[in-house]
Amino acid sequence: MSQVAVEAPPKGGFSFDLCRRNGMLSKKGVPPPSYRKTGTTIVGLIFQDGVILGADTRATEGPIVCDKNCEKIHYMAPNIYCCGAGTAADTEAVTDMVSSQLQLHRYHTGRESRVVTALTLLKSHLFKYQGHVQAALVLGGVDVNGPHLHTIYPHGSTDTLPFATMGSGSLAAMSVFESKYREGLTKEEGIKLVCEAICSGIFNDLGSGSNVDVCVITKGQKEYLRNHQSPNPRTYVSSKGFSFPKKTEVLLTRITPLKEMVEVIEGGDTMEE
Amino acid sequence: MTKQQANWSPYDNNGGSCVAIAGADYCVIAADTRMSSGYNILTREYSKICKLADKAVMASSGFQADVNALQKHLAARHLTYQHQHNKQMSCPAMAQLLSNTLYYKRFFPYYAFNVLGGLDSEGKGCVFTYDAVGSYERVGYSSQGSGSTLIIPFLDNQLKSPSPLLLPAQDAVTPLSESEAVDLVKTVFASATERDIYTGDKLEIVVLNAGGIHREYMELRKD
Amino acid sequence: MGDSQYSFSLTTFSPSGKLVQIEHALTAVGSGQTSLGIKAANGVVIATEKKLPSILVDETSVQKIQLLTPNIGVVYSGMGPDFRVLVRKSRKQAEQYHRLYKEPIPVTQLVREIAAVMQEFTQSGGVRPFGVSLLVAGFDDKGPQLYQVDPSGSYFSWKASAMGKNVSNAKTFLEKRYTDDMELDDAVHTSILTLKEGFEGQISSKNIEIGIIGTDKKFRVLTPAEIDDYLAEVE
Amino acid sequence: MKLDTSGLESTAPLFGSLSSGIHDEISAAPSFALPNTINFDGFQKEAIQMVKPAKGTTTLAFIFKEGVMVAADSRASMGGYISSQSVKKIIEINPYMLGTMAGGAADCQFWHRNLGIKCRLHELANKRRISVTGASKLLANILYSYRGMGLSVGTMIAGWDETGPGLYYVDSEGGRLKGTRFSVGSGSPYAYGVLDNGYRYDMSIEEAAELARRSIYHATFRDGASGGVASVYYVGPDGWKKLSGDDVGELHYHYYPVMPSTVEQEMVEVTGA
Amino acid sequence: MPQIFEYNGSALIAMVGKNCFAIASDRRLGVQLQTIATDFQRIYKVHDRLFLGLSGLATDAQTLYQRLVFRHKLYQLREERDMKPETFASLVSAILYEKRFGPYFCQPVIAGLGDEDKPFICTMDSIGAKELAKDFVVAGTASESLYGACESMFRPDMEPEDLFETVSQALLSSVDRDCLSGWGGHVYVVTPTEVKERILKGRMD
Amino acid sequence: MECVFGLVGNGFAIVVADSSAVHSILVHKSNEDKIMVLDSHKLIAASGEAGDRVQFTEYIQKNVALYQFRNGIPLTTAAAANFTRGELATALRKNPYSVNILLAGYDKETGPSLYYIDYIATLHKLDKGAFGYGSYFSLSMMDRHYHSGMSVEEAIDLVDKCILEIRSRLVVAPPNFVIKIVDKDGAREYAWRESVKDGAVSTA
Repeated sequence: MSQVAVEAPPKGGFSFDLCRRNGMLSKKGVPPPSYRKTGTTIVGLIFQDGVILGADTRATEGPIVCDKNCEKIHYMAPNIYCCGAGTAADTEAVTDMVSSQLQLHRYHTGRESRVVTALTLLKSHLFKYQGHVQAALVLGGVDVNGPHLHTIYPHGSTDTLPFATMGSGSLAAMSVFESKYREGLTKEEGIKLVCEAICSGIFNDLGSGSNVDVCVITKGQKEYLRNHQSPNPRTYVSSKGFSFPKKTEVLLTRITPLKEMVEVIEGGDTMEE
Repeated sequence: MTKQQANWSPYDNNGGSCVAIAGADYCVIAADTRMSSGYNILTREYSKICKLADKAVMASSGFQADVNALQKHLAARHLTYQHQHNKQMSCPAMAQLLSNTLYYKRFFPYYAFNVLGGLDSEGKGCVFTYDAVGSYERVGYSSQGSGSTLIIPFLDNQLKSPSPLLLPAQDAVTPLSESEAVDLVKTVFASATERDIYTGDKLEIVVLNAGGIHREYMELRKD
Repeated sequence: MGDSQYSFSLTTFSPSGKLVQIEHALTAVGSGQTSLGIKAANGVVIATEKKLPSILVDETSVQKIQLLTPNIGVVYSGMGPDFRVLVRKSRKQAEQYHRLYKEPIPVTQLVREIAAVMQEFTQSGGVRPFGVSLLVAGFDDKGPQLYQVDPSGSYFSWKASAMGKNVSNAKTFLEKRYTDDMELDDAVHTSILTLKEGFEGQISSKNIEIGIIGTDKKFRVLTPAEIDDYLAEVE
Repeated sequence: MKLDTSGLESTAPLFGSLSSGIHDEISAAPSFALPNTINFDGFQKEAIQMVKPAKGTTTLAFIFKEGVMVAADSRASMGGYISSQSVKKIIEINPYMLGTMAGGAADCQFWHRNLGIKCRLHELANKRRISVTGASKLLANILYSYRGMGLSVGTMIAGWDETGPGLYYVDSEGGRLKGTRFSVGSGSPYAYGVLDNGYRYDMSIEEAAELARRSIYHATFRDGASGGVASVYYVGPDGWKKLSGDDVGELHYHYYPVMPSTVEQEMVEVTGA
Repeated sequence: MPQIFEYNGSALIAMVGKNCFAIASDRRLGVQLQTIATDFQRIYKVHDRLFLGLSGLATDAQTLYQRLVFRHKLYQLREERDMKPETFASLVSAILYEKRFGPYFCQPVIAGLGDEDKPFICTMDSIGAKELAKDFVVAGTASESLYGACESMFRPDMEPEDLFETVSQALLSSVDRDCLSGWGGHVYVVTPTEVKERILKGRMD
Repeated sequence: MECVFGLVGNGFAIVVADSSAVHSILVHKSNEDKIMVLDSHKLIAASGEAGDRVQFTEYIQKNVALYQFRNGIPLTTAAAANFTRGELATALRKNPYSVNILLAGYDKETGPSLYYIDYIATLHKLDKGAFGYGSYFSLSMMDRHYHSGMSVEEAIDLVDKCILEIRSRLVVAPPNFVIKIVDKDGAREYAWRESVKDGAVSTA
């Protein structure tokens, strides 16, 4: 009956209290569960005035597509975005956490965040967990020192590159970059090349699919082109539609009318001194 | 040497889904044409459907090398049959042969999941569905392969007929017309392609009826 | 000063039922520079005077109005260093809320959190209360909001309020001028006029600060040029 | 490598040893292609796990005053997935003999088919029907010769011969039991519960059929791997006859009728367990 | 023993209609293949317009539900309002991710009506990776079948009764192909004016 | 092999447990009472590892008693079940108990009830439930013969049928069973079903 004390909202960080039990269960022969992955093709390149990031939008769980249109380009700061591949929850959580830290840092310093700051925060977190936080990232942004593009591996190692790919479709995408990338691309050329690389991942890698998301970051502005291309619409919808041969049989029905929402009267939040 | 052997696997899964629906006077057999291995697409134009006899068509998913061997074996057996009997094998006979062929590899199975569709001696559509070691059953419709778990519930919903085991027996003919059946097949494949990564590229539909065999294609998602 | 013998520990009540350390903290606020806030129909304005100890101080390096979240700003009267501690804590709190719920923290919640921190410092051992009062201005789903938080940890929602050195005059002025249907621009004018009351010396964009938030839900501190424009309008 | 099992044949081959090709399969013992591997057991296990043959069952049979009653469900499952809801688990070996199917579907089907051939050959050779004892022994011998190779069969041979009703249980370990009451499969303990309690030797055919059906129904209710149609066969002096085939989905509501209830206006507070 | 998610068996589905949503589950509580009960509650009401379904290991579902209700009540008391579905989803995600290295073996499905009666549905994996969908979400041991069935049956902008029929058909035809779930169905259809809860007649084998 | 089962009748609930204390191939004792009287109107039948079983049920018993001392009112059956589940779930994260529990009780307001709590702390209210290998036989038996509103005689008859089935079908079936009942008059032992008297087993 002392649970209430335990139930206080968390202070943050991971909780390991189920590990022991789960260990016991797995000793009984239950394999640990698989998590939702972003099979993924993610890319980034530097063009003449900034950085372009791109991603597909498929999330898989084993052979099943569980999300056809997910967002893999995460916001880090107004001038920095980050593509994530790997375990979906990890990429989501790690970028979220760092973007929060960057926000606080911006409040304190009153300056635009730098890409290297984000990079360092990300890699130190990932390194601390020795690859157990499974996030492979492509980080891009433009700051006072110009455009930057980095890749971060799950164990915390990083690269600084003019063009980069990550995820299961990285080879397919890289082949496009290797053959067509050159320095000083214009914005239009850059977007086109990124789309081509992502599409190559989408079509040639089964872990990647659906649509193309693009994010263009230039000095002082950014353009997030969600579903910039949708090359994979559903191919067939029956013109006739269909009916259900057998109607569902219901055993019990309960109806609860919803009362009109009562407005909460203001004033309860002040207090007497 | 021994150690290496223990790690070596003789099988791969090339994915893909097959569907067959039997009607009063037709049979529809369909499969996608993607062949993949892991996350790679090996080819987008691989037919999983094989004509075994005039009135028997087999669609197979699983390990295509095994499937290929199986098809060749069946073709050889069918040729012998033709020489001996001077006629084409009927679909139920082919079904029995397929079952035995699969079972003879009981200890080193063909990694192949087959559906056999065709017309029986009365010209009615028939579908036989198999597991990898030769257990088989005559059914009104069936699906095999990577997307089968996605396809079957909808087919159940649309086509569910009284079980053939019921007594007193109830009429169990699929009520759909040929075009409706083809339409249904297209719908289920479009749906399966949305969610199963191993199914896609192109749908190959083979329709068997009194007039013979007729093939058509439909594009599927390519991602 | 009969109570002073009971001020050795701030957690001890004086016989008259007061916590004298808190009273002292309020005194510190009362002697601080004047700040005020007005809630208009379509936004909130907070303003403060920024008197620097010497003309040699670079006035651009001092900013008394701070953002807590993009849609909440705060200003203080009293001790600057204490204010920074609170700002840091509340920004962190706001960011934590955001990470948990993925929605901006409502003004009331943030104010409650700040007040909770301030209250804790009136009851814990080995610490002293904060020597600041805060005016928190925000705009969320419930519309424009203005709160004042005192060193005791108590907080009120205000239509318009003032604190610091000139508090009574300013409040009287605001009471006279305030109307419910005031627009944001009028509120800025009123706030400048209120500051002008009893302002020592010439009011200019260099010695006052104004922060506003309108229906765009973006809090911002006015630039000296904008303040100059407003000052010109008021003249 | 081929496995020669002809030594175990109890009926002499009718065709000469010269015959080859298709005729082999009818008369001679089937021969199986074996993998060329040193670790046969390990390989076999892995291979079978990959192809996941169908299994999961409730079957039962019992002898009573009037003959033998045989009943089975009709579900085949692969892991959690139901691969078929209409498997014919009672195999008609000849007009006087039935076999049931539990374990690997292919193993049962194939060897029952094979047994059918052998019984017919026996009949042709000896001008009289094979006894249930003899048939079950034939099957047991075959299965015994394959012991340790991973066959999975749990079958009951029920029939009527010159000695009256006969019932044998045969499994892939080579076991063969004569008895009056058996149940085999994952749902068998449940079926036994109902069966043992309701069983009397002097039941009428109707009572026996109802008992068999009810036992199968209760097993399908509790056992996830059993379900579909409850088929009941009766073997009497004149051979077997299918008495009933009921969809247990409907049977449940037949035994426990539920009326669709009227709409309640106010919902009772839903309490979480 | 197969995957831990399959220990108790479950099937969950949420689908969006026109200004309404439906959330449905099966009713079986099993221990692997043995059926323990056929009146198990997998969908919980968070508040009038927000429902939570928990698939996976039943004990974790119960623990998680208790924690979530606790957190939601705390929020209600603190902020004097009901949680928006989006907010609730973020909360669930945060609570799940907290146990990244020792997860609850639970896959939640969240469905609710948000501002302006806009339906919201969401599912996540056991460590809180959110999946926001516009059409339908599924979870549980029958999830593959449910994906297939929903993908074929879903139509945009269904009216409540249509939605009910579609969800029920998808649920029943999918659990009929799953050993570990089924034994009836439980469907809630929520419109801005009422909650309609129905118990479905299903196969009991 | 352990067998615990129970059911709810008209105004009462019955739980039955085998009474063999087993270790490896040994039967230490065949009159071990595995059903604890939790308080005046509650029974807790447990199966699982011997140490865990005794420790955990006693822990619950004492805490339920403590609650009553502190607050002056007894816990309802539902509350006791939820408390047990909570404790089991919490313990699961540190030092798991390996016990399966059937909790039966009678409340003035709600009548008799039976709760199922397994070793990983899944809680569910049931009409009839069972644990252990005996569950395979007793569950279907109870499904077949159970109906709502059973009288005590009918219920005991059903229990006897289950015991008979377990004895005849289960390998190393426990010889003896204890039957306890809870109704408006309280929780108490109802009967023993013994095929081996412990005294008769001479310890030589």
